[in-house]
Amino acid sequence: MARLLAILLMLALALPARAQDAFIDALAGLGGGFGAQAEAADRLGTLGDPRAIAPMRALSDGRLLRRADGTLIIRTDGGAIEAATGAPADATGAETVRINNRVRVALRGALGKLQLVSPDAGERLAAAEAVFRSPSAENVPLLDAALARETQPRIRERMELALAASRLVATDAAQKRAGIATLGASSSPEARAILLEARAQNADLLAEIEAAVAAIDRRLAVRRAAETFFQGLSLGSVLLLAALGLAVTFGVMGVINMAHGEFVMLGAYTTFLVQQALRDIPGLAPFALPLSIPAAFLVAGLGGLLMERGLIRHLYGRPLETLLLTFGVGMMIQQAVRLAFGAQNREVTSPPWMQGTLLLPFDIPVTANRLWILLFSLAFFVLIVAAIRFTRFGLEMRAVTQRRPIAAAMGIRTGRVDALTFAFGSGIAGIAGVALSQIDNVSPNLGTGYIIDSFLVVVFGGVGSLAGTLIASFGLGLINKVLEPWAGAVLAKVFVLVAVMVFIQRRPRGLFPQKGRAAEA
Amino acid sequence: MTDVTRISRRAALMGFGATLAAPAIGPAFGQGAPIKVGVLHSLSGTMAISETALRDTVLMMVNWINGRGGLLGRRVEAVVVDPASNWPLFAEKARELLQVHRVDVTFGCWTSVSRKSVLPVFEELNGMLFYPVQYEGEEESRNIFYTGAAPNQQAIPAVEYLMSADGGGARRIALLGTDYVYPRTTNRILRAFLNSKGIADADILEEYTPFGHSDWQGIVARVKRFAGEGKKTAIVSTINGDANVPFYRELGNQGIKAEDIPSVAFSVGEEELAGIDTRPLVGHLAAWNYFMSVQSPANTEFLNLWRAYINNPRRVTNDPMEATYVGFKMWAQAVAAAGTTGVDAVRTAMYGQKVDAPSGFTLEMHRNHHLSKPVMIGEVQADGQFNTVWKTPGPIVAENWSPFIPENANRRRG
Amino acid sequence: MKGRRLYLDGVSVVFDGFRALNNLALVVEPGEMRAVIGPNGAGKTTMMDVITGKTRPTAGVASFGDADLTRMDEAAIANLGIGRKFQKPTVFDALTVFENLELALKAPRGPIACLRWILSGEGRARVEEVMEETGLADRAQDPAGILSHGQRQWLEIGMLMMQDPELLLVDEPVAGMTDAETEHTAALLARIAGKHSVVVVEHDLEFVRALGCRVTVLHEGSVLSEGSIDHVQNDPRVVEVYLGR
Amino acid sequence: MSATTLDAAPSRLRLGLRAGMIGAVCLLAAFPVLNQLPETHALHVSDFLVSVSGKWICYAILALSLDLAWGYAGILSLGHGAFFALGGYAMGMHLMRLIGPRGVYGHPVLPDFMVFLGYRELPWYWLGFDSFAFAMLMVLLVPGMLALVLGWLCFRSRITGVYLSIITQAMTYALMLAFFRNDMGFGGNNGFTDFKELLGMPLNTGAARATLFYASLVSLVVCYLLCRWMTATKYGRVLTAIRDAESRVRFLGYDVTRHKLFAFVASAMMAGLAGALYVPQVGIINPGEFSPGNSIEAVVWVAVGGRGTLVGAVLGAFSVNGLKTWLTSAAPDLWLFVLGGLFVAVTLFLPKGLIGLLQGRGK
Repeated sequence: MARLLAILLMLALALPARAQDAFIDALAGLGGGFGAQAEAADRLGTLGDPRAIAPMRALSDGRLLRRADGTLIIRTDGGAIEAATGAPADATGAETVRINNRVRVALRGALGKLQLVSPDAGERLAAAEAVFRSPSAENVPLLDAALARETQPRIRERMELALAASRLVATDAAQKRAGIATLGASSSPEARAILLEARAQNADLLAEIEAAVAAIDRRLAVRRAAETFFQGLSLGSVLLLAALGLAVTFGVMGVINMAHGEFVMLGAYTTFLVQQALRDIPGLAPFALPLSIPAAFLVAGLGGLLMERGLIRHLYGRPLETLLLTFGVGMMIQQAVRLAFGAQNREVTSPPWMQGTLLLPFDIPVTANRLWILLFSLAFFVLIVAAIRFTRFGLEMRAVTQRRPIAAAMGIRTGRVDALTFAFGSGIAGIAGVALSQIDNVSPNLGTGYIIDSFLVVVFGGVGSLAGTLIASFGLGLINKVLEPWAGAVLAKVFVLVAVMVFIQRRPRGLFPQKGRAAEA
Repeated sequence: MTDVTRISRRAALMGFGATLAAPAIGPAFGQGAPIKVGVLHSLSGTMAISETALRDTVLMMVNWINGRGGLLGRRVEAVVVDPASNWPLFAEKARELLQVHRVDVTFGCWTSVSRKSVLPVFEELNGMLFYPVQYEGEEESRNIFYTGAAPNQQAIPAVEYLMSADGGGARRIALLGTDYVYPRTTNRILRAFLNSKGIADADILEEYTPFGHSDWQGIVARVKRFAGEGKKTAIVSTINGDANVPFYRELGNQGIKAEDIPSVAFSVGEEELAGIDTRPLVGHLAAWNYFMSVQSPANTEFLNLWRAYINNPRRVTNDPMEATYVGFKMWAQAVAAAGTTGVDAVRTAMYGQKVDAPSGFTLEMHRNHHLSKPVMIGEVQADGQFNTVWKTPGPIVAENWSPFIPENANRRRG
Repeated sequence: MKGRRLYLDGVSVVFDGFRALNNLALVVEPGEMRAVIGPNGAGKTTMMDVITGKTRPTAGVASFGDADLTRMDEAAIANLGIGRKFQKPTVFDALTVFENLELALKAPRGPIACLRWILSGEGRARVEEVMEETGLADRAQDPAGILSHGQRQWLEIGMLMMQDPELLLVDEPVAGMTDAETEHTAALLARIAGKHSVVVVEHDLEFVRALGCRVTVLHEGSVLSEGSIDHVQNDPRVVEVYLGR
Repeated sequence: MSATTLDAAPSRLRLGLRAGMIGAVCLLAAFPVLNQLPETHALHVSDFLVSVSGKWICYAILALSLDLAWGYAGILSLGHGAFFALGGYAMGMHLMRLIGPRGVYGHPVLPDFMVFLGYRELPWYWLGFDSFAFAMLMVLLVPGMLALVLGWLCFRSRITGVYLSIITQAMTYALMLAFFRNDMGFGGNNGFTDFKELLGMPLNTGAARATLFYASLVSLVVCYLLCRWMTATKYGRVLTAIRDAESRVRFLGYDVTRHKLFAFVASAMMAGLAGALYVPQVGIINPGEFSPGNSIEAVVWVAVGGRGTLVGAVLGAFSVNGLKTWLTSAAPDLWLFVLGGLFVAVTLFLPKGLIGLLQGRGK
């Protein structure tokens, strides 16, 4: 052991003497101050030595260590290696080398240059992206060479954009024109930014640049409309999830459950607990979120069952008094959670497939978590409608809510149906909590923020109509998001509230009123 | 001694700080009645999320000082009340602390409006309040000691950093904030400052959202467009507590990387990060006067005290907690120096009081009732901590009356 | 005062595609008593709703004297002199019998008028008179909520008497009553009928026969037959509707 | 009056209640006087108790107003806090104007928050508020007008019950969001604070507190008598009738919309008055007063006391708020359980509230 160490030490000492090349020289800079690090990264990128890839990646991932003598070491999964030679190294006493954003930008550009011809397609795409974002004249030959070998259209497209961006900062006017034309043919906001940035240096090409920007703007306008539409749908899906449980407990049963938001919150905390419990079980950890769905349904549903059997049961026919009762229960649940979990937010992580941005057809960017929640809300809606329409329980539920005495006379145990219906609605609220944990705080106050909107959605859609709830959520979501750019977030919301209030004056029973004489009673 | 510590702590945790029974007190303390410390932080409602940790910090300090034999030979006793994030209730509870419980000093408030609500009460009844949170300035009450940052101790250095080469050389700034007085005032100061640095109004975007705003899609998309105008852009966030989690999630999901559009936040500390997966946010910034990751003997002492008291490895420390800690120590020193807890005497003794703060600097209380503080810029790390990437060489004196607000020239003095 | 005539013509009411009334025509002369019969769903209650302003007709004319009923709300129609007794008696449970009748007494109906209202001796006498007539005098100070079903019916009829309407609409007044109660009710109605126009909706053909008035038979929202009780009972279309299916 | 043959037990109860009420009012009226006694005196009432009970009195007026709408007319407003807050804001605007050049920035007209938000002149809707009479008029008119418009729209469309409750809740929520906006010119989240004087009295003195206390107490008594008068007349019986069977009242020829509107507007004005008295006593008004939770709490006071009885509403406001004041200090971590449990228990076991408990014993 001691001999090995001695050899390593000797090697380390011998290195600077032996390797007089520029790589070693530049590498040392990565362990310096932020300014020196950025310069070193630039130099390493320009040198084109693939040996630089590993230390630069390590630096950007926080795995580059520095020993007291200045030697740089890369921490790997199993142990550590010398940054310069790749020889095994001893990391004891070495400190992590810190970086800042300036260094990150430099590293990204340099790594991009080095990885343009990487065998890994993902790396090449990232490299093209990185080079695109840091244009320089010296990238032109690199990109030309890379393009000559590249076969994948998606990467080629990105490389061509990067090439155009780099040509724009070249000296030759013809090259610049070609660059402007390529960028102008894209529909990328980044290309637009690069063009705008180039205006200052290229007074002679102003007309071409403006034309290219205008061309991009036309394409972006369509995409922007699509983005707004998606934002509206996404807000609508959140409203739908929050309101669905209420559409059952309030809309179908007529119970004003002010603790509805607390059931949503319980669902979110269940997600947190499931994630905690599965965190260290390798096979199950990725499934924490899907597994949370039934768990949250059970937890919130059980809460609802207890509340219905213990309390609400005694108050049927006095809907306004259930309001007071559930308000009190909500207070208690909230404080109980606060004492049990602390008042602070709890971290619920998103699985990798719910992170980042996805590109829909026509390059419309949507965030993954919101897309999943949107799809989930729709699927979930269909499931609930199917459950109510096609199952025995659903049939009994509809029978009891429409003509209680007759249902009872036909042998349906109405008390049991009431309890299960309420538990069902509460369970739905719990599932909403699982989804909301992916976009909002998991804190004791989580539910409070949704309760008023939920009631409004149900009333607007028409009490007792699930389809109304669906249309109302998406309608309100879309209106809100269309108004937001003009009115600002607050006024848009105020406007929506007022619009709903006025609408209810005109149609007191909502968009989809319940029909027939039963509704008049 | 340890008995007392344990009992008082348990009692405090049970929430009966006010009604602590006397018999547990041994002869270690003199005959005098206990010194009472009021704790006026919301334990329920929307602000509980931030304020409960400050309650814990004060209780920890009470514990600490009793462990050292109390103050002036007397035991120190905490009186905890819950103003429930309700501003008129803050005023009522402040009056109750001063008139019914006759506390000698109060540590409390987080939001500006809660401070504004209790200020007339403290002035009328000549109480003493330690306010531990960064705020918009434009205030100087003789009954309040402000241990958080004034705008020049946080906001201006942070923006200067963003505009520097290390910070990315931003030339376009998006000012995002929750719509209340702290962001409004801070952004007004920043706009004047940016203008003075040659940044035109066209390059400044100012957006306000309501408290607890959870749908950030539109605003983040707008910032992206704002950034796509060909100039290096940065975000300055004065978004308040609750709204930060959905904001950062949206930022991460829309792929805004710190390399492209760095953001610096003034209200996001370790507590807020504890609720977020910070891996997509590495490189985004926060400006404070203290980070939990600071290496200093005083911070080690602070962290050890905290860990021993709270006994929960997940609970972090943050800037307002440090400000509470520093304020409490300073008050204890001033009481010792004055030989009494009388508000007027302690106030006089407070001026010039120095404490070795966990931030690694020696902080001094000035006659403007504000602390001199160092400014630190920290980068979010994957583990939810901050890594200090820049800091001032020494503490900066607070300019609670900002020179960037022209009306301050007409201010009435005294 | 010259009596006014109730005039309905071409009245249709459509609920969500369902035609509750279909081109209905009905004329009730001043002072006339008219019985309206018909199977369930024939549109009897909807017709009452149209006359009293509860439901707006989709098409058609409804007038009382010169007043266009389709443009007025319930309160205005009530003040015009059209009173209605519901199938299910509706009285104000929290108020006493006396107070229920006092509310119905003809008097200014505005909020300010109600605030300044003092019951005159004449008014009190009228209330007491009606209580005597309906047999509720000894229950004057009892809340209406504790009355029996029959007593509630009589209280409601009493309230109609207090309103002193020119046209009275009565919906199944004897449903669910004992024979003795039915008799008492019939007597009460007969006493009112002398001074007013009355439209009675009933199922009970015996009761209708006892009224001895002109009868209108409704079916699927329009008039099927009209005439004396014997005439309609022998009308083959009526027989088919009542017995055929 | 028709009540000629009331049986003995409830009338004894009624007498007892009346005596209790008069006693309670006299006791309250004595608070500022007892406050002058030396602290060691057994009957001394602390400054804190005086100021906090002044606040409770304002809540009691709010509870009365809500009871008139809910307990008698059956209009369950979940937005009564909005009327309270609007009255408070009208008073707050007056108090802000009275600060004059004594603000931090020494501006002769503009309040501090306008100065640092960069206002050049007073917005038009602030004009006139320097006059006490005008401000008092607005204290009644602004909530009244809002109630008139909202009530007219809702009652005309026959929106009742739960629907009405949710609309009123949306109203107060929308107002809260709007008032939070700094651009509205009402001081945003901070609202108004740091008042100096009212009618020439510096507000931070015991004398001012005593005066405000008496003003509130007199207002409470006047509002109570007003409500009593309204509910004891035939108008009150019409309201009760509307509450129990709205459509039947229409067929009797009463214009239900007008009657409900009258009660709703009167109730909103009373709530506005309560807010106006509240603001100078607590020293702050901000958009938090519009928060839907506050309105629901007010409903809870009425329910706990016993809705449909005026004394019950007052009793509920005092007892719930008294309990809250005590518990937020005595059990800061647990008070929500006690209060929440109380609401549950009252709805389950005391549908007629605390007054029902008394009535049960009276019989």
